[in-house]
Amino acid sequence: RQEQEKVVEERKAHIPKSPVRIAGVSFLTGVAASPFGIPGDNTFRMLVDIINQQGGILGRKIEFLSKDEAGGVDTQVKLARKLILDDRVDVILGYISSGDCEAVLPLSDELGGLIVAYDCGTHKLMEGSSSPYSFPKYKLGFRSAAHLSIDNIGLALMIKKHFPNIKAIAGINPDYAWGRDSWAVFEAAIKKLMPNIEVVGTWWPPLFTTDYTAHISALIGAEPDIVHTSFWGGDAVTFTKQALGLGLFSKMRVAYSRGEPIPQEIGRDFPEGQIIGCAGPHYFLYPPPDKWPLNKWFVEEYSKRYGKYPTYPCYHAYQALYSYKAAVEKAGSIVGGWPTVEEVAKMMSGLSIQTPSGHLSIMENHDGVEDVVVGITKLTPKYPFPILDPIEVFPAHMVNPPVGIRTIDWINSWEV
Amino acid sequence: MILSVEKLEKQFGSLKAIDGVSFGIREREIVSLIGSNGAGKTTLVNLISGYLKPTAGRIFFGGKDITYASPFKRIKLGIGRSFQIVHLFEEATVLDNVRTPLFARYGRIKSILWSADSYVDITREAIGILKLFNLYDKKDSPAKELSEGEKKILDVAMAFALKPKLLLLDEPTSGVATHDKFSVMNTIVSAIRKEGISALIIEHDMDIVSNYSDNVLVIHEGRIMAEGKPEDVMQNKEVRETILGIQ
Amino acid sequence: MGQLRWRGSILGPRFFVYLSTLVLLLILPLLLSPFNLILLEYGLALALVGLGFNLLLRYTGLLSFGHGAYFATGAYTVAMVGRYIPELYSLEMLLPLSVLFSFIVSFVFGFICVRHTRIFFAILTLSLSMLVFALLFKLYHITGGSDGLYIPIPSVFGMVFNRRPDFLSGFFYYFLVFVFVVGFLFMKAVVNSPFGKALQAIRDNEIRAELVGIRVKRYRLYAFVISGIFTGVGGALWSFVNGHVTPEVAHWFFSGEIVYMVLLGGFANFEGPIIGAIVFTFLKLYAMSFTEYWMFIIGITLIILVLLLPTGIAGGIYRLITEIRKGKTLSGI
Amino acid sequence: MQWFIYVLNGLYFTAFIFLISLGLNIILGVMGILNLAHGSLYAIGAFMAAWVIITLSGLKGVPVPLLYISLISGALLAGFVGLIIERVLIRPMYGRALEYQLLITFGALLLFEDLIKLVWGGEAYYASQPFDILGKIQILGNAYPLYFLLVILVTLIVGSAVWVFITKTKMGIMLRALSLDREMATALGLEIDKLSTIAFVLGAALAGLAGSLIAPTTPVLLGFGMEPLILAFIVVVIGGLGSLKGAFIGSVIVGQIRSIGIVVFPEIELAILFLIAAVILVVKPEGLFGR
Amino acid sequence: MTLLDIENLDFFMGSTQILRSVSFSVNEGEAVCLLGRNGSGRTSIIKNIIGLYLPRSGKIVFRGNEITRMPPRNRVLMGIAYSPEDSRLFSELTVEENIKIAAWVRGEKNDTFNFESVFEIFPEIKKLMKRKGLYLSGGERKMVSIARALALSPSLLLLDESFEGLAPVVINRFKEALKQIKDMGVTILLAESNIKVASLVSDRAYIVERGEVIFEGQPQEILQNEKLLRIIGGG
Ligand SMILES: Nc1ncnc2c1ncn2[C@@H]1O[C@H](COP(=O)(O)OP(=O)(O)OP(=O)(O)O)[C@@H](O)[C@H]1O
Ligand SMILES: Nc1ncnc2c1ncn2[C@@H]1O[C@H](COP(=O)(O)OP(=O)(O)OP(=O)(O)O)[C@@H](O)[C@H]1O
Ligand SMILES: [Mg+2]
Ligand SMILES: [Mg+2]
Repeated sequence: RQEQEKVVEERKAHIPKSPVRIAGVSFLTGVAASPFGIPGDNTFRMLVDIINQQGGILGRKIEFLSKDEAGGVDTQVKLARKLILDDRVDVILGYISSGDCEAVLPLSDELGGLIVAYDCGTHKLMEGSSSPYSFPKYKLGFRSAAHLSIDNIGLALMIKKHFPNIKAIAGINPDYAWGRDSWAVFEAAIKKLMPNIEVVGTWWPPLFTTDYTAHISALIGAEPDIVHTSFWGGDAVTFTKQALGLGLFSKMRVAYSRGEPIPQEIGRDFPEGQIIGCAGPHYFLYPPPDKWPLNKWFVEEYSKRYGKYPTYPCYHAYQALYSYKAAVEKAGSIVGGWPTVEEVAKMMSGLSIQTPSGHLSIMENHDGVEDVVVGITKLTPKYPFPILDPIEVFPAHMVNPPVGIRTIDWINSWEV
Repeated sequence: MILSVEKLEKQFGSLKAIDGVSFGIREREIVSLIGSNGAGKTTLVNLISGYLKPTAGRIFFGGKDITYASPFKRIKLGIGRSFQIVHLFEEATVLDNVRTPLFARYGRIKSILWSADSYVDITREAIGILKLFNLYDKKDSPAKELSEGEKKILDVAMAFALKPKLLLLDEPTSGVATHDKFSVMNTIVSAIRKEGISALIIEHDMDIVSNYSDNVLVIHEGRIMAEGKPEDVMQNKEVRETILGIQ
Repeated sequence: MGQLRWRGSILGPRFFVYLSTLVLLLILPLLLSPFNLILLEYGLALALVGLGFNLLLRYTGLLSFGHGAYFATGAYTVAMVGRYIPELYSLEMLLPLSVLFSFIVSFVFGFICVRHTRIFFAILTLSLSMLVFALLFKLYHITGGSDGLYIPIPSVFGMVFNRRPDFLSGFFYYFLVFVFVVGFLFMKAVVNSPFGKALQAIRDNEIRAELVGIRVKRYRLYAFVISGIFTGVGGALWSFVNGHVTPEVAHWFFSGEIVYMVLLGGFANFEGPIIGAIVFTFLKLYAMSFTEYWMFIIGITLIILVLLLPTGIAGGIYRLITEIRKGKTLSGI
Repeated sequence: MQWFIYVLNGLYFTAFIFLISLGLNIILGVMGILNLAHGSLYAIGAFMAAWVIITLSGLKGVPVPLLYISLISGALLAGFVGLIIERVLIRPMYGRALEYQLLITFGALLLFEDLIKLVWGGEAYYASQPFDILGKIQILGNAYPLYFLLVILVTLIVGSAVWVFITKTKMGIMLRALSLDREMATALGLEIDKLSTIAFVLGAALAGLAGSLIAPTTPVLLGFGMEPLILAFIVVVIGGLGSLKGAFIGSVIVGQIRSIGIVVFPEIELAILFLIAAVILVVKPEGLFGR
Repeated sequence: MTLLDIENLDFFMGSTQILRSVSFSVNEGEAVCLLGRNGSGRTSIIKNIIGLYLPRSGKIVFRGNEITRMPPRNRVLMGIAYSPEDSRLFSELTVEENIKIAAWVRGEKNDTFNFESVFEIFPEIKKLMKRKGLYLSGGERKMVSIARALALSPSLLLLDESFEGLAPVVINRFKEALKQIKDMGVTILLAESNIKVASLVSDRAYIVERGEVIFEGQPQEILQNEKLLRIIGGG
């Protein structure tokens, strides 16, 4: 026991002088770079500078390694190996693509390195194969944001609340895990909430399709009341513009699971009355800047630096970096000195921090939970694009499954 | 009759390249096929070797109807051929060019784990053939480095290596220098005679035709114009005018 | 020319190079960092792919731009067994299964492709591999779609491994070297056998090959299938190293990388693809961690290679050796 | 009359894919080179057109027709880049083995992905003004964007012009001669270099034109060229290598099958195209109009 | 007056030397024949002259201008035309287009080429005009290939083994035609292996052996010289 105490003593005294090495992995190239990767990476850099100016983490400066997420999953697996085994980084904050998350997070335990997924959306990442599942799935793997169930359950709740009389829905989602998962959660939720609703069709165009005319015509032919979509970035814009041209919006509404940036992109032409999810509580009017100074500070700092407003990946980047920082500081204050990755991981589980968009909690299954903001578009004279009015905020417990239950099982257990 | 052809026809679009040709080749007989350019000689050889399918007529080989048999089947039955344009294994050595047909002939071509060099008998036989055709000196050069004429000789040597019952040679000596023409023909013909092979040879050079063939078949505009011993055919007035250009 | 002279004796310099390479491979785990050892394992798995690929390119004269399909077959065999039949999930079962499935897929695809040569063959293999890609991608509920599937660590004759680095740097490494050596020797025998000569004959002149009694399409198919199986086994071994597999391995872009690495090593030499596979693995990864403009680096490398060193690394080495030998004999005189 | 719109959608897709595969096929036919960097040329065309349109519409007092003329800028730049590719990369490849020719264009593809990023940055370009200004018209009770009709029209004109050029003019016949036997064409004194350059630049410009025309309908992003390249491969496989007629029929088939397929079998979308390509090749190995 | 002058040409393929210090000349209006066995290097000489091969050293002078490293096109424009031993037609173009292409290189407008002179020498071609090169017989290809070279209206005509594969009746006609062509002032250089044919059409002959020119003289001299006959294999 004396031995043990001696080790603790030494550790207390010892906080390495060397910088703490943090790797940030986001798409810097390829199609997902401009909507997600670059804003996320920008945020990391900005915040690292700020933290370093303020003295770093437990007095250690941050050395930030910015890495490209492009090249496919196998490249990412190799890269993560290199980062942990070769570059000996203290933590990897990264991954926008769900596929990358799913492939890389198992490495955390295999290699003994801390990995925090910051933006990927699949609800299956931390879930087991049946409910109840044991958790955490990975001792050293985390996600510092909520998953896509909040978007899609949020949309379903919104539809139930504001359009209770609709009869038919359809889905058009990009043909990869993101789109498939989004639709699966949405379909389960809406069918549970509105048992009489009919699904008149689902379409699965590949990612980055440039011509949606055929899909749009088919949608018009199918005559749903509301179309669900999880399009993001360029796909969402292309789809919307071409749908405008083909007159889709005069015949039905579209519910965008992550539509927050799209009205800004398209401007006044963006039709009113569409349902928009915000990937969490990340909307430039929510939390209201006058009531939540952290958001005001973040928006100002970011736009000063990059000449743009932060989008939700920026918020997610903030969440990742600051939850790591908080966990290290918390663990450090307990064990004294610089904590081991296992100690940091312990602190991260169950962590709750304030972020520019409110509160973030990381649950015992290592998944983050957040509230979600959903709204309906409306043109106002004040902004050159439709804003969300009304806005609904669905609190975290309504849209996130409880720890240990798979999302779909949880939805199916609802009693409406 | 090892080969007999009955009322063969081949139509290309509006052109009847072969127009009702019937003839036969006896065992051990060497027949020359002559005719003006575009008369249909190559087409006839292609029909016999199975590279073209006739529009009408029949072909019998060793008593079997092979009119629609695949080229591969005909090879197995014993019809070998060379081409007007040489076809070699350009990257392989001269030795391997001759060895490969031998492997195929002896059914060793599927052998996958033993080195080709370990088949000493086959290698020896290949070298024998190369010596026969005066190519032994070049046995280790890739075939692509041979001159046009040497390629021609190798081409014939390869057809020969298959020891067919009937050898179809399309201008075997075109491109070969005059003197070598005779030595190549000597080699081929003596080998053919020794093995008791029958042959159908397309040739323009009348000296060679009269020296080496038992029989001559004259073809003109897709039909047989004359047939018979070389001396007789060359006396034929029509042949002299339209093919040989002698008044 | 140097190559010709060596061919005769088994105990030529070539043999000693092989032997010392093998010895080096066996002691490398002691020398390399764990990470570089893993990279080497990627390289060795790809080397098997390269050997298989080169049987088609160098010896049969067929340029496949779709070998990713067979690679994916091998890798997905492992993944699907892991997902649906975990009872069978052991190395001694998985390898034969990946042979079986890559045999089936390459047989079916080969059947279509071997009717063509040259660029048509390239485009056709490319299109068919994109069909595999599209299916792996589309059948989301079965294959995991674009996310792909996790590859657990396999058991080996009842032995169970817990941490992947231990598995990879211990037993699996030597197993990989063993499979590689067997594959190497097998392929070496194939290319020098009468069968190998037949393939080369087909490459050089298919009309004549048919004429000397080689069933051209059938032999191309044999070569295709052998090549596909090598690639499939390479894919299966690769998947254990990688721990995850996605449809991207069936995309033509990945197939392009296979062609790249074979050319990098030098496809005119038997050993070239092996060197290429290993060098490419290291090159790509270090380029990626060096700059975000890594595509530029490997693109430029490729272009320079094609323009200036078309014989690849192996070709360069051979030329160097020939030159040195020539120099020696000259100074000896 | 929804069906009419489906067919129209198919035609629009045909137009887009035809321009790309036409260029690919010309380069393939004349130079015997499968240009894997063709998608990059398309992307360059798109980025250029988008950039020009954004820049122009940022200026005051730019007349609207100028925006449409500026669509050509993408074709011009792609043609120019094609010129450089041909001179620097392709020219040393003549007479070299197929694998080198393919790989050098693969190298160019990698290179251009990053060069585009260097020049235009990683952000998306939205240049929809030409699309927005034209608005939509009513066809048989359905709305349809006028811009798509414009694309179809331009493609028809350009396609016919190229067809006449290749099959009827002196230059076209010389190009075909070149594609058949480069060495003999050299020995006969044809202007090999000039002809090769023309073919490559023409092919590149067609890809660039396709990119330009598409730019107003969708944001232009990095990695933009990959998908169209695959589609162009399918067209070439279906239609036959190096055949102009093949490129046309192949595009029509791909366009219509895609349009109808999305309505009738929404689940299989793209996979159906690969399946059809495979079936055609089993039945007619050289493609519908292959040599 | 010498039209073509070749001095000390050394030519290599890879590392093998194919031509060794080859020198000879052709006078204006002459018909000169390169005789030799298979593989002696005649085709290599011809390809050096048209520019498909480049020599390692030595000089090729045409009409007083050095053309050793000139691109083939310039040589063609100066009046050199070539018909290769393997004909090399453009297989997908029609016979008419094959011939017209040569005329265009010379600067003819699209439809002004006069085929009459071609038909006079090879009447066979008349009925082949619309057929694709791919579908011609061996001899027909040869004829079209020669006609194509003639359509360049050259002052120096390079014919590589042009008599091979032609039927005797065609050969006779072609020999006559060559004489006419020569009378029109066209210089002819042929590579031949058949001394009998060569002696009928050429004024002078060189014997090439193992890449070297070993003899120059009248064809008649060779016919009478046993030793030379053995070398060129003209039994
Ligand atoms: N595939 C084809 N399509 C159309 N015409 C063809 C085809 N093949 C050959 N021909 C024509 O058929 C005729 C006979 O051709 P063939 O090759 O049999 O002649 P040949 O007797 O061998 O002549 P040569 O001595 O010149 O080689 C020629 O006029 C030729 O142009
Ligand atoms: N690619 C090559 N590499 C090395 N040597 C070659 C190559 N091509 C040809 N040769 C050699 O060059 C020499 C000259 O060939 P060339 O074709 O000039 O001869 P030729 O006199 O025209 O013979 P032929 O009558 O056969 O046409 C031959 O000995 C041949 O073996
Ligand atoms: Mg013939
Ligand atoms: Mg010659």
